[in-house]
Amino acid sequence: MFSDYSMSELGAIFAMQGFAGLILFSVFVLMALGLAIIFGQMGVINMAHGEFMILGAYMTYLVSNVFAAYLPGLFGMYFFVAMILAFIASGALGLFVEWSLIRHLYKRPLDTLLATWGLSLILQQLYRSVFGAREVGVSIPDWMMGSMPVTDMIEVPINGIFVMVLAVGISLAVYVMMFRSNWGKQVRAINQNRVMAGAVGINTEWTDRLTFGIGCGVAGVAGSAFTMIGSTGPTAGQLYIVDTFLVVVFGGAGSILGTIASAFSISQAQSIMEFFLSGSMAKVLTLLVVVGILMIRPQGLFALKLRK
Amino acid sequence: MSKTPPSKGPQGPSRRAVLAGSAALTASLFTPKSLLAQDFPTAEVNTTGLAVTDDTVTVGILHSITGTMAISETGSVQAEKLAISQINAQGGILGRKIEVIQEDGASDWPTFAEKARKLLVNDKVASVMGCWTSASRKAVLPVFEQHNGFLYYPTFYEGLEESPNVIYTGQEATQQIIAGLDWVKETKGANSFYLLGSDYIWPRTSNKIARKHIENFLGGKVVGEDYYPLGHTQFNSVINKIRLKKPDVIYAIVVGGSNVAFYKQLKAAGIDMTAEDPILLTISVTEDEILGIGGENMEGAYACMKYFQSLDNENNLAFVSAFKEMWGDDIVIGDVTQAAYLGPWLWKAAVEKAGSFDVDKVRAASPGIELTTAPEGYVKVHENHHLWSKTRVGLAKLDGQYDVVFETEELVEPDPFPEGYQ
Amino acid sequence: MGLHERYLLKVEGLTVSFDGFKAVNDLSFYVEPNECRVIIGPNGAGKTTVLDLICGRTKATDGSVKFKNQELLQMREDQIVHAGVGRKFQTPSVYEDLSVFENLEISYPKGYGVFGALAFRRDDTVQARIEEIAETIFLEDLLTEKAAYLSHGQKQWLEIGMLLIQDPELLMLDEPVAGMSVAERKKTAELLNRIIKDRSVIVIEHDMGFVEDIATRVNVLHQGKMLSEGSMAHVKADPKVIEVYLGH
Amino acid sequence: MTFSKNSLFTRQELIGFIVLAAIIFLLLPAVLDNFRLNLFGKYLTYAFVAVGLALCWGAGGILSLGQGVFFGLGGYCMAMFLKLEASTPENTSIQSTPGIPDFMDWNQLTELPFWWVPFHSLTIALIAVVIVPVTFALIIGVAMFRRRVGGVYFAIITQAFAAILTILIIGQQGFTGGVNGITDLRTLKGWDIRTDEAKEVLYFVNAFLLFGVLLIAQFVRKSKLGRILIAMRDQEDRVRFSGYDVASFKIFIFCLGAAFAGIGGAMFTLQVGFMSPTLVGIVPSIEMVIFCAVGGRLSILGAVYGALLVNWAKTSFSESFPELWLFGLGGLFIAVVMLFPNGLAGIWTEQIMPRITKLWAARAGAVAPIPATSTEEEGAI
Repeated sequence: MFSDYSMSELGAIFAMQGFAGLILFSVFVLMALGLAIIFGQMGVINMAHGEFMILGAYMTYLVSNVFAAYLPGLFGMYFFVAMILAFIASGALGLFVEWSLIRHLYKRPLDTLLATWGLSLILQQLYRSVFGAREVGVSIPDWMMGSMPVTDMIEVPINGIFVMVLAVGISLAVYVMMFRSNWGKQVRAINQNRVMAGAVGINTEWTDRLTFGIGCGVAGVAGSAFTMIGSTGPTAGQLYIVDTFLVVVFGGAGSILGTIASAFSISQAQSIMEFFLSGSMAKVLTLLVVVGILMIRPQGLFALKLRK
Repeated sequence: MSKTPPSKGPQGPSRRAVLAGSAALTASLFTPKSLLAQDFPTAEVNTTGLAVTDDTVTVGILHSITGTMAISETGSVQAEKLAISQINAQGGILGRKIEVIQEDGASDWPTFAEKARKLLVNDKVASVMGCWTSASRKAVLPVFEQHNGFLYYPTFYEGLEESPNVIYTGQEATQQIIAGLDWVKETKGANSFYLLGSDYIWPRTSNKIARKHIENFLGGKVVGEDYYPLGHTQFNSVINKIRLKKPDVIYAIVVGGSNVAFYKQLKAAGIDMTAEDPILLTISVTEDEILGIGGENMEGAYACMKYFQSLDNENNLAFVSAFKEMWGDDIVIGDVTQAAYLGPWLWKAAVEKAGSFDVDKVRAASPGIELTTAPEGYVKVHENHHLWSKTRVGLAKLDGQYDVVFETEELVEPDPFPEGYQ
Repeated sequence: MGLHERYLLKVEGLTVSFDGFKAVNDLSFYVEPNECRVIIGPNGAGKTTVLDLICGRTKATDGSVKFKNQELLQMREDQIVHAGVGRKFQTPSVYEDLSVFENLEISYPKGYGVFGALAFRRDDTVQARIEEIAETIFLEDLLTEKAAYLSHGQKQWLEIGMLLIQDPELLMLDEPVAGMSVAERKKTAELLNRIIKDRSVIVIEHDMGFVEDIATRVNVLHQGKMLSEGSMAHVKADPKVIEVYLGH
Repeated sequence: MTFSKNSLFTRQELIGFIVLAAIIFLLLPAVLDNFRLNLFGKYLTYAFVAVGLALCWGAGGILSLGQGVFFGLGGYCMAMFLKLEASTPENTSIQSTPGIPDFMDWNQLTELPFWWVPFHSLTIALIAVVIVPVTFALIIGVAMFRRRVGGVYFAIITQAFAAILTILIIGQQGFTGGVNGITDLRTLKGWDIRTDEAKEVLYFVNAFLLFGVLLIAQFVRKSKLGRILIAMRDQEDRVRFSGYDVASFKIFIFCLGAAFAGIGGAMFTLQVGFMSPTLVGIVPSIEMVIFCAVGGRLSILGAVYGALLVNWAKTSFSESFPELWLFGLGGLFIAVVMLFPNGLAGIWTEQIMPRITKLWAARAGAVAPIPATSTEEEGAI
């Protein structure tokens, strides 16, 4: 497989594939961070995660239309407004869902899976009724759609860089929130001992709701970013769900760092394999390797060994 | 084949209001034939117990309204309803108004089979306009053959099929592929091709035909061939490969949501299709898909199919304006939508030629049916139940429409089992 | 290594570490047949972990646990049970959705394999044995009751009964009287005194009066290490123990 | 409840079985036309999966989101045999290589892959319908349960398997028929499975098999193994320290569920006439869980009613309101979880049975009551 290429080409391949892998890595991180918060910290299996992402994408679509109609001069900047609104919309929906559904199901994690699956069906149909069955085209500001040549072989897409910067930014934000803020302390306290956390005066109910909301909000931002590289349609969210869960589980639920490490290893593996194999086989092999490793090491890459 | 005669005579179709505003349609182009129902007694035109009464005839529409395929199939449903309402406005078929029973295949092949059975067995519809994916057609095919139903199938597809119970109103693979490849070779001097597709039967079969044609007839070479799972959204790897192999043409048969991801990422990676280096030639992106992809991401690509909304002829102008009047000004019309529109008209012509709704007689009458009023221009039904049609190449513009840059001089003969391409 | 036939259980150099924290550190002790060994020590001393290590619930990092000269550390939990080691948990763990009868029946030492369980029949022997045990644990009138409806003490008894029915040679009890009312506690003491007679027992307990009642020997654990070992009187007099319990 | 009996049924359960048998064997064939009967036949094939899930999930607490894999494997085994029978050299004479399935020919295969060859034999195919899913389940089960992967993790990993198998089947279309599946199946040992009579016969075969499966499930549930499963769900450690190898019980029940699903898949192929990867993926796998949940996850009879009810609702709802049925289905998921966690079986035992008993008790003094009326209500569920 290597013999087809010269040494300098191979160098370029690895550079470019490494970069493609980094973009994929950022995509995985964005997808998985929200879920890592919700699933990892709260143990809630949110099967509607993809739909929360798509809500963010639709918000971006709406904002882009509003800007195109009323503020064409500022169109280049609309994306930032869109991301904030996407966070707010998905987050608000998350708060509502937590209040109406999830809080009744904390003791039955497998049931949250079913309930949120039902929710995802409803959201899909809702998007279809509101926005139509067809995909909507989100126009991206021109400055985001170009690329920067590095050498004559290697070009770097700007939206890829944007996604990467965003992934790093959100990871940092999540990190700061989880490990530096009062809320993060409360979340971790509840994760470790719910009863005790309640006893020492943490408002567990509100912290749960906020956590779920923030997780969904992050999903919304991810969805907003994905309008640059993917499609926005009622059922597009389903495409992400398996990958997302695998990334989180592979990283070791409960560990934000693990999620990032797992996103990194899966994306690099997939991207290298994609170059030498057909895309389908690369995907199958990646999934098989992940599942295989999970069978050998079910707790994932990063999990604390605890006294039972 | 069982043709169970109905026990209680023809059943009244459930009357569902699907046709609205048909009177307002501009049907002037389609010269109404003044056929009166009393000239065609029900007992004579319907000997097999179909849902035909003295003043109505029922047909089925079977597409996905829900699920992942709803995106694609919506346009077909709209086109079929438009055609039916126009036919009714002209007085229907053999003096009978068409009534429609619509069923949802829900993007699920067993459901398609189930609904097809319902339409044929319970509703006794005289014909069915429907299906979009090959998988759904394959699923309903045994049902149609068993119950002797008659299906008008609108999608361009891989060929390799020729059922007595189906009229294929879209192009089969060779019709769509060969003319486009010849064109890109002749006018652009293209020699090397990178074949790319979603991983399922249509892209794979189409690329197989393309490869044979490129290697055996054009003397060109295929420098890469790649498939990604349906719904895949990350194409940076294949874009890197393309950049490395430097083909003259990227031949892309990506479908669905993957399409959007592919073209956006292609553009973002700095491959400017308007520069034609490389040229992008696709057979899977109609105007419908561009809506989702965005005209700015598609500009400069070439598509090869039989119909584009921008076709400049009287039939098409009337069709487009009627379509917009019925379904709204924002709507776009793609190749499959137009092909779906042909279904009811072809059926009407065949029924009138046969003077009967009986499936066997309609089938016998079908080959040789000509339609001069088709938006794509003149079409004719071949012995093998596919259509003779012209193939065109369109250049995608910023506004999401195609400029037709090439059109075959003659109708291309359909060849679902092409010799030398197997 | 010489054969010490006089010991039923030999724990030597037992160590477990959780991410560097040694919950049990180089622990050794020996239990004789028909002995009642009590482990005491402050919270976090590693008492429960010792039991977990012996019964295979936690995998040891180092050391050896020999029961009748079989190395337990290599064995699966169920194999350890079959070897004759029974374990009662600190919080009562009974099957709440099943009746008292069914709870005991599941512990009946027959039909352990998948197909054995499928073929298992309730015959008269089984029934008689279950009724006998039920009487021992004061639950003979509640056999058809769902375990969920039992009181806390009754659940503890039921779990003890589930162990008794297997007739283990070594029984390990984790705080058997914790959380009981005074009356229940009394009954339990009586029950335990009866059942420890013909087997070896390791008990974790805080109630010193109770310990004095039943203990042959006492181990005092502190921070995963053996602080003191001997008769109750001996450990009570040990200055290190006094330091840990009463110091500061 | 008595504890001295080893009997397979309590009186109530026996009545439940008889009522279900009456519905499936008598009522449905009597009131439905051939088309609808065939539809219910298809629903009943999902009931196989749901019964397996009632054991795995309801009793054992193991939620698999990959039952579609086993359903699909069973279905594909059957479809491979039927496809080979349909692909005689005479039927396929227009192909470049006659005698192999059409999709292989389209993909330039020139001979039958070796692993297709055994499927010329009906006996081997029928054995494979059970053995292939069970082997697969065994591998997954041993790998996961021996390492004590359970609960949510198990669910997600089985879901990943569903995704992997779907991509594989679609990608390897030369061997599997790809996204179209294996279609155009015609005869079983020369017997045309497409005729109305055949469909009717297949319905009854299906129903008999389902009752066979129900009896096995009932036997398992009533055995000590059934009680161990429930015990495991509540207190896994206690079971382990009562001397049981917990993993082997989980593996067994998971394999049994896979076997049931495989049989269901094979019957699906026979009745519907094709098998395709859409039945293998994540969506159908989760839907199968909802059949079980609607029925009441503990109840094996409930699972059958759940499969019938949800599918019937899906069909009729999508006939009447095609654009709204996802709202209905989604709402059903949520309602079952939030309001009726024990599903139909729960409604029956908690709401309806007590009333009937009360009614019965009230009347017992006066007239000798006939409880037959109660059975009809269950049919109406």
